[in-house]
Amino acid sequence: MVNKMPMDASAVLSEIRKGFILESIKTGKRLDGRRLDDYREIKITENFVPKAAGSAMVEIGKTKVVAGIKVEEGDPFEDSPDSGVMALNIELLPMAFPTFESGPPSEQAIEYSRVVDRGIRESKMIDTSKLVIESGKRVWMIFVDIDVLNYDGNIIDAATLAAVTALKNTVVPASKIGQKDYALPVNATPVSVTMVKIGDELVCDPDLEEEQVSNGRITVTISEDHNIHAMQKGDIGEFSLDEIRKAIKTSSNIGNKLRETYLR
Amino acid sequence: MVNKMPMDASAVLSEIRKGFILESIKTGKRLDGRRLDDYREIKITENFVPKAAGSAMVEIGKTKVVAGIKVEEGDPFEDSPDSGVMALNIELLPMAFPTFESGPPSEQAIEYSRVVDRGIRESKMIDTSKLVIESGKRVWMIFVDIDVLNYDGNIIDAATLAAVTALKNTVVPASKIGQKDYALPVNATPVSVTMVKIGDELVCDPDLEEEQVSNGRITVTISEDHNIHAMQKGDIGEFSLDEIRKAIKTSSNIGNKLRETYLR
Amino acid sequence: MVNKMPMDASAVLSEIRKGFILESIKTGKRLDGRRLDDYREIKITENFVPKAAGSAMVEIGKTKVVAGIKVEEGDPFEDSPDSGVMALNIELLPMAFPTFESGPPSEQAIEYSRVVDRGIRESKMIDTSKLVIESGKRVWMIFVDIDVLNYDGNIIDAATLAAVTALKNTVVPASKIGQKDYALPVNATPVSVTMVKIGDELVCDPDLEEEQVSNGRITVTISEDHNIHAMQKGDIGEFSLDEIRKAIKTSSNIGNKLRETYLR
Amino acid sequence: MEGNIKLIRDDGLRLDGRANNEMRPIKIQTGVVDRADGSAFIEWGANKIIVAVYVREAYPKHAQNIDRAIVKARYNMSGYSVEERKRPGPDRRTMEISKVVSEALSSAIVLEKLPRAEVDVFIQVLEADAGTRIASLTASSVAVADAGVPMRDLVVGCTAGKADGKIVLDLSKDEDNFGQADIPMAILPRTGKVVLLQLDGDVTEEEFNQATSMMMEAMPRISEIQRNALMDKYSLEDGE
Amino acid sequence: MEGNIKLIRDDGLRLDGRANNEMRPIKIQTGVVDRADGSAFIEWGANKIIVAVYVREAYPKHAQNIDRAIVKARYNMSGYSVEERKRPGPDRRTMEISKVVSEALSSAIVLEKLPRAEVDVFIQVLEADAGTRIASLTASSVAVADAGVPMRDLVVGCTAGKADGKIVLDLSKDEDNFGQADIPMAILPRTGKVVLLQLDGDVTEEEFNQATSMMMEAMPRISEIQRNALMDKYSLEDGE
Amino acid sequence: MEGNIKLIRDDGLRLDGRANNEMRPIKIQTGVVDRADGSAFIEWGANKIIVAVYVREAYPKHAQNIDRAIVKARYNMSGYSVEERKRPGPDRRTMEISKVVSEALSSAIVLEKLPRAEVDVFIQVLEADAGTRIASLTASSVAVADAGVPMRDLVVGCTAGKADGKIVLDLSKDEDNFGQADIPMAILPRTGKVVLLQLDGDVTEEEFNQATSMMMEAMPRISEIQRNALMDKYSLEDGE
Repeated sequence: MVNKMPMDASAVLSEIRKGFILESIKTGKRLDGRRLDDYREIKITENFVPKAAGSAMVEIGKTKVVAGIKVEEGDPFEDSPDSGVMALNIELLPMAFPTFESGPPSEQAIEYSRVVDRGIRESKMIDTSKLVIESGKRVWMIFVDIDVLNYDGNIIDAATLAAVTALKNTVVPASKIGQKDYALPVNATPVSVTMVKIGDELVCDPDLEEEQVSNGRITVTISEDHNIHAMQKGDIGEFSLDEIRKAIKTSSNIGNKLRETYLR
Repeated sequence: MVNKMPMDASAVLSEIRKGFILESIKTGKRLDGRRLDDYREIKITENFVPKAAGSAMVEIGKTKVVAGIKVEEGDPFEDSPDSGVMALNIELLPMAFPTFESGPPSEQAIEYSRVVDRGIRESKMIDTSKLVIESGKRVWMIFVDIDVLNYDGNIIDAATLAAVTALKNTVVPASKIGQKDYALPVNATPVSVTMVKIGDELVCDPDLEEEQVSNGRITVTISEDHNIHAMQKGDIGEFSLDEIRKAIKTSSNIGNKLRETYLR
Repeated sequence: MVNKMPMDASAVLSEIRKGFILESIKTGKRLDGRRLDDYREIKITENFVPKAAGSAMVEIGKTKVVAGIKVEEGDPFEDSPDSGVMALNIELLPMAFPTFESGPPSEQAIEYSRVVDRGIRESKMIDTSKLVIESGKRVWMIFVDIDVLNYDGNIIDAATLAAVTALKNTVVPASKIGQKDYALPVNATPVSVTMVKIGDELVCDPDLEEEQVSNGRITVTISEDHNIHAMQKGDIGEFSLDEIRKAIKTSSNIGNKLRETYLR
Repeated sequence: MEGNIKLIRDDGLRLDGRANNEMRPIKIQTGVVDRADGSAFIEWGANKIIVAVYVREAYPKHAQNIDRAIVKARYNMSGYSVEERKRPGPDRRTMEISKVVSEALSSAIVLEKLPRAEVDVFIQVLEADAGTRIASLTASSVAVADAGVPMRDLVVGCTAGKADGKIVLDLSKDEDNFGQADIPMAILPRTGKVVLLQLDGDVTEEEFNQATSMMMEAMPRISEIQRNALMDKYSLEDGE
Repeated sequence: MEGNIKLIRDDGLRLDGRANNEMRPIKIQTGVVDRADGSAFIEWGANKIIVAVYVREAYPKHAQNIDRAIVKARYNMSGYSVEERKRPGPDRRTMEISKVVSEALSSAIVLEKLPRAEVDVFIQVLEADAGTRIASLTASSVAVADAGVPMRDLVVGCTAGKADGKIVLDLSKDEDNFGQADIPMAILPRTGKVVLLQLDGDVTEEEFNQATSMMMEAMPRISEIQRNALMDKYSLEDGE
Repeated sequence: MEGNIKLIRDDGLRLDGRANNEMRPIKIQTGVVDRADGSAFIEWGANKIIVAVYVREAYPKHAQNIDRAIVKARYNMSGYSVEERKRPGPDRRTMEISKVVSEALSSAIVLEKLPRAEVDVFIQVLEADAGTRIASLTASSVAVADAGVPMRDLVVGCTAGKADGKIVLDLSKDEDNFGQADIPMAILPRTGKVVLLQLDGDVTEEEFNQATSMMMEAMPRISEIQRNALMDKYSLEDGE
């Protein structure tokens, strides 16, 4: 048992398995039977952590994340005295994958966090103007912590879904300062759609094996206003402009479906 | 000289030496002639660092520690506005043992610190209510720093003795804020007694070699009210409930003697 | 290409090259034709970073550093309520030399920073009494950041020249607090002269190869008042008192010339 | 450990309605982290803790023990798991817990059967509500078994403490914050030997004995929940 | 990305007088860090960035890729490079930039030609004035070529964005701070393939297409500056 | 280094009653850290410093010098050693001191006699009262000799400085804080060669020469205390 390494640790897939994946995708089907733009089964458990101000567990296939929200009093930034503050952080917990390590966040964790953060921030999902306690002095700070418990690909979409769900059920604990608790004011519902390029195809919601054989990843985050609020090309690989335009269209379509199904 | 490793570095005792220790203890005697509940010679030098607010050097056999106290102004914790603050820290200095390293404290250093801290804190030795400068705003903070200079076993008891002695001779420098200096108000005199299990016996005040052959450590801290304020089972090993009860009785007896001899 | 190591990485000079350097210096000439107290060509670009409060790029031979100044509001130290604050930091950027590493500053970087800092601080170059915004509450803080971009010996002198030049063109942004911007008040122009001992000779402005064959380094910083404000013997090696006295005289002479040529 | 808050109601029950020797409800589930060699999820009162176990060759080589396994538990809290947001990363409290949990598990695992190995036990506290170290250890022991690591016994733990001057089992958050003592303990149930024991507060010898007896009585009930969790999995696997 | 500041003048030009599709001036110079295997200095508007490249065997051994090179770019800002003094060391923003720049360069370098190697790309931002990541990448690509590292193509980048509701090329600092979107992009000019792309803000699909077209038109001009920088060096070397 | 406090009394003596060229009392004792290969405890005025030396094979291998020893001194201050509580761990000042002390010791140790070795010199300042770096170095040199490490000579140091405009030997805390210059120096007494020298403040060339002469006169007295400390130990050992 000791020498047993998980099949996919250190991103080593056998050449044979790689071949299977590539061949299958050429035919428009994936090894698990999905079409190229199908998501795996998505399971959302709202209020998974009742003591948090808001929370959700999200599973996309075997990928499993928990988002929890804390709302605390704090100082506003000097250049935005009339605006609450959001800070978002993804932890790639060492339990989730053999090569994830304890300690300060890796470049990968930081990139994922910042992509998820941008989608939420730029869609103006949170109405930060309604989080001011005293102008220039005291505001509500929204801490969004997302823990990855099991890693089987596509963390960005799972984390975005979890964060957005958790924010939508978040309560601002204003009773602590002698006011009434109120639901976090939310203006938009951003959804990220992540695709990877395998051979010449764009494949939605990649699992870990698909990530390992892919050449480039692209995430597009769109809100119900149909506008693009975040994009990120990640990993080594390249896309044509046409592929990027196609990714935007896919994101728009799939994102809408995800929003209607999971985020009403 | 270069290749010379101290005999007991990396916890490697020869099997022969181990056998000697075990055989001897079966007969109720230890290699240095002590009985099972004897302490080594204890030497206490009070006010070893005159510039500190309080201090003591304590030697138990060859184990040598210095505790020094600093008393500084600071903010109270939000949930205890009428209470001063104590922070206690043990440094296992790299000079004290070949495998002790510079840098952030090891798990071992932190465990030792927290056990010593609990004994002092839970016995309510320091009357923190008398360390308030301005309620909710400004209190005295008691920093207890304990440096281990030479390691030959039983750091917890040496550190507790040193900290308690130093606190008993500590002066709060209230003249800095226009009041009169006063002796740190002290309500109790906790004493920790640490035992290890060797074979089927409980052995008090283990030296390093004894720690190395032992299976489990237990510390019991009792104050003059005869109540237990801290206990800690440490290291790999197991105790029966009977052994634990015996450890409490031993701690009560030995602790009383130590208090009367060294802490009046 | 992969295995190509820069000739002088990890301080390894061939014995033959070492011999050349030593032989040459015995004759009073250096491999590049300089006499023992000659500096390499010095090039100073003032205001290299226009957005900084002050800046300079300094090249001594192939050694290249940039100093930039930021002036920000901050709190005075408790024991000097009527004095602005200066903080100086040298970064040995990993781009400058194969063995320089990212991360917290090395002992070498810290020693260099502190020697440059002392020369500027002790010559009372900056009139910190004129940097007070509100006594005891608010002062100007002068951050001097010096980046080493390419390392070919004698960083201390290049950094001192860059910092002094940058400070002399620094503007305090007092308009930010409703007052008038003003030139940083400067009272002195310290110059550091660094020598190394090669064989029995003191050699000014060593390049990297000369540093590698030397036995000891000495820096003397003198201001236009002819007084010594900082000295530092560095690296493994030893100097006689006579050599030190000679180093002071050389520093006085050469330093004067440097000041007149480059720092008027 | 302050004592001026009423923790026992006039009817003799505790604030949450429990009797002195009554546990909170406990649920354990295995196989919750697909990627790991073994895993368990425990809900103990409002505590929610997930544990994943990886068994691998210790690295680097000089950190290996040539004749037995090393056990490294790492207790970690999610930012949202406690009242005030917890910053990521270990602190002094979590490092002490990691140490005592590692040592307790080491006493249960047959270390000699896994020379050169490292058994990594990752503990993530998603929601904390008093007693997390004991709940973590209880779940870890199930996760280690779920990983197929040879064990002499399943470590099981609980806490007792003193609230309003009375000894009570399985402290609630309020009892932990405002009571007079907290005593976490863990045993190997086959022999009754104690592998984890801590105490802080103020108790007499008699109170200590009362507390340990109360815990000893509760242990078999928790053991059963552990065993059921492991059996559920295998019966499910058989049934699939 | 706030939008209540006027960024387009009444005459339709931008605050700094540029037309919508007008770049700031760009200068690139190679051979500026004597010690390095390759280097470049770029001035792009008021941005001043220096890049040095070292090619070496990856260390330690187990970090090597036996069949190709690893590319590690490290984007670092000088304390004095920005409005408010930057503390030394990486932060989350600089770490993300380091990652996307490393990945973009990796797509351009013929990694298989340098098995076991590490290509270290040290980027130092001496003065920052919007668009530093793209300017860094554009200069890095020249510095890597200057080091003699085999490349399929010279990566070239620029940004477009939305200011006062209009799509504009090569955002200024004000447009970056007060505009509605920022889109940095980098391509391999021979194939037009995109190797870096980020977006944050608020744009429609049409606006995105307009922005990318504008950038695609600008790329050849920047590529030429890159090629001239490399040629200047070699013609100088020949002429010496 | 501010100068508006009176440091020389009307009778020409210093605030603590010493003459200009008078040292504070010094005591050195060896064999104070049982576990170490060598050790020394120095009391110099109110300074209390303990030094322990370990000699071992340098680790990891690639950090070894195949033809000589590496000397690593680490100067560390206890939390309670100074007026305001010192946080644990190195800072910029202590790192500089560690470096210059390491270099001074390296000049005294016959490095070639210990190829591949590392001489670790752990310096712990328990009480600080001006002149700790020199007191540390003076004690370190005794501790290294106590460890049996071959030395060309025992490094010895002291400080001089300028207080109230006068050159004085062995600065007190007040003279260090409020004087005009501080000059720590260390030599190898057999040759008189300088192995540590620092200066900060404001002195003329003449004042510098006066200070060094004063220190050179004091050195033999300190050397004797060092030698006596080493002899005490050996005579005691013989006498046992």
